[in-house]
Amino acid sequence: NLHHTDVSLFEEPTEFEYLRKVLFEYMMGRETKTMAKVITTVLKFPADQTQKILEREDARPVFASPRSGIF
Amino acid sequence: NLHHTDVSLFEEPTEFEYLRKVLFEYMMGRETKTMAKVITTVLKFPADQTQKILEREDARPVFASPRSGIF
Amino acid sequence: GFFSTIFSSLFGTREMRILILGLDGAGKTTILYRLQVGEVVTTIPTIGFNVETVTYKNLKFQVWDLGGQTSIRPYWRCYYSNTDAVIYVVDSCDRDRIGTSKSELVAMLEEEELKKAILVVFANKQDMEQAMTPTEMANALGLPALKDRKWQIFKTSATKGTGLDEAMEWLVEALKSRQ
Amino acid sequence: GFFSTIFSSLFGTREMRILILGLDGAGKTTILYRLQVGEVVTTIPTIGFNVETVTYKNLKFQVWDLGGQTSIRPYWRCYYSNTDAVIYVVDSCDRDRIGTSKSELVAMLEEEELKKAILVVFANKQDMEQAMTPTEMANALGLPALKDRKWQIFKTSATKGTGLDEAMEWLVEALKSRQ
Ligand SMILES: Nc1nc2c(ncn2[C@@H]2O[C@H](COP(=O)(O)OP(=O)(O)OP(=O)(O)O)[C@@H](O)[C@H]2O)c(=O)[nH]1
Ligand SMILES: Nc1nc2c(ncn2[C@@H]2O[C@H](COP(=O)(O)OP(=O)(O)OP(=O)(O)O)[C@@H](O)[C@H]2O)c(=O)[nH]1
Ligand SMILES: [Mg+2]
Ligand SMILES: [Mg+2]
Repeated sequence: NLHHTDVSLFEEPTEFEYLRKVLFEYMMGRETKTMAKVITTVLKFPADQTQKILEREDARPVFASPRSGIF
Repeated sequence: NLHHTDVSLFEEPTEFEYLRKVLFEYMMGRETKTMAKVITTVLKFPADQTQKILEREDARPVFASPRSGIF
Repeated sequence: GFFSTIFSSLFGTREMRILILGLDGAGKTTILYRLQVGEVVTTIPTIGFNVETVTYKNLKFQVWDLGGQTSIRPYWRCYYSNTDAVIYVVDSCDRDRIGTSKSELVAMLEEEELKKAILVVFANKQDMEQAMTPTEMANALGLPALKDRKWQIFKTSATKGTGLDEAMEWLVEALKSRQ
Repeated sequence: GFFSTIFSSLFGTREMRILILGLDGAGKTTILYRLQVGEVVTTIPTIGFNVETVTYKNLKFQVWDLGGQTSIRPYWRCYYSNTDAVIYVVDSCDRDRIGTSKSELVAMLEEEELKKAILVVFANKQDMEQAMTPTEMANALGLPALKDRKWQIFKTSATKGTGLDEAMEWLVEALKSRQ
């Protein structure tokens, strides 16, 4: 079983760490709409998938996002 | 503004595509517990973060996961 | 969902979780859709997974077909939890990689989460001339040495559709008798 | 949350969304926590973001401090939606990169989502001897040429804590008069 080191996974280690940070916040349910935008951008999701994901974010119940403000 | 191509982001393009596929399913709310395990493994999340994420998955309301079976 | 789980358990038929594993190109995706829709579909290498509900003899299976390429094989283990059975697919003509196929199988069977899972090996692509026999393959994979494991091997051809019924019938019985 | 939003809008004070942007090392994180807890904290380069609620003159701000390193600057734009004001922080001693700072600022101000956002530039690290003057910096950034933009520049020192109050006071007034 071949394993990559963290650094070799992304050419730019900063971007890798950035993705992890943003994804962690997303997966913990915080600021999910904004985080979803970042994730789909960093990972270059195709436009149709990005749209589906963001539409789903808009339909999320408000209480699911503990820190949600006025988005 | 510097942009990487898809292929250079991950050393192994298959892994990159794999991550995108799994993340898309996760973000669409499908099989989220299993997808969360894959994501935290692919991105080598630290153990404490992985645990927090999986605990949160266990606490998710059942109806949030349309394809959920007997997990 | 919640109600279907209650309903199923009242009638003693909960949905079974099955994984289809094996090296890339073994025929996993072809098998999944053969089982689900009864047809040969055109496949591309699976980067990710396919998951489908398959009904067989009144039993409902949630069947996961995971991509088998080298770089994504390490992630198979993320799917092991709550698995009732593993269908392990081997290309019977791929003698060069039977060793790799064995070591992936051995690593898989060592996992705690799969301790109680039933193993069905599909010696696939039996329509080809150079195909290994099931006995040859069972030995190459080290199946006879397995301890505390309910297993069986079947010759199959996913494209011709042969052998799949027998294998699934055995699996259903094995799952029922396990309960 | 839902009730606080209703509550706020009844009283005409919805939570404002503010972004702190600028090149790496400009002092953004230092400023965020200076505003929030009134103290100088030890920072490390921000790979990701910090987001805090800051209350100032009875107004509640949700303040986002985004990492400024080159490789993650392209993602600033994912945070622009619904932003009321941008605090753009510049290291007044970093003459080598004032051109980069300008082009990032210009690119940012061209974004549709920030069309109505108020701009406050912090000419930071004014405690240092070689610091550019605010006039010098305003010209280097091309601020006088800005069209259809409410903006102002302030000299600040995040570590000494000077200039921040004046800047925030101006911002609060600008936000109020905009409503
Ligand atoms: N001759 C023959 N070819 C088969 C058989 N089963 C599958 N194939 C062919 O083998 C090739 C690979 O099949 P797939 O089902 O895509 O293989 P896979 O195991 O899903 O591969 P990965 O998704 O990469 O892990 C395809 O061209 C199939 O048509 C079979 O029983 N006999
Ligand atoms: N002398 C002086 N140093 C400052 C001032 N503000 C911040 N610094 C120092 O500048 C360094 C960088 O500050 P940060 O707040 O981490 O910078 P940042 O803009 O958040 O940088 P990134 O997170 O990489 O984008 C730290 O050592 C701070 O203590 C200031 O007004 N004067
Ligand atoms: Mg496949
Ligand atoms: Mg910072």
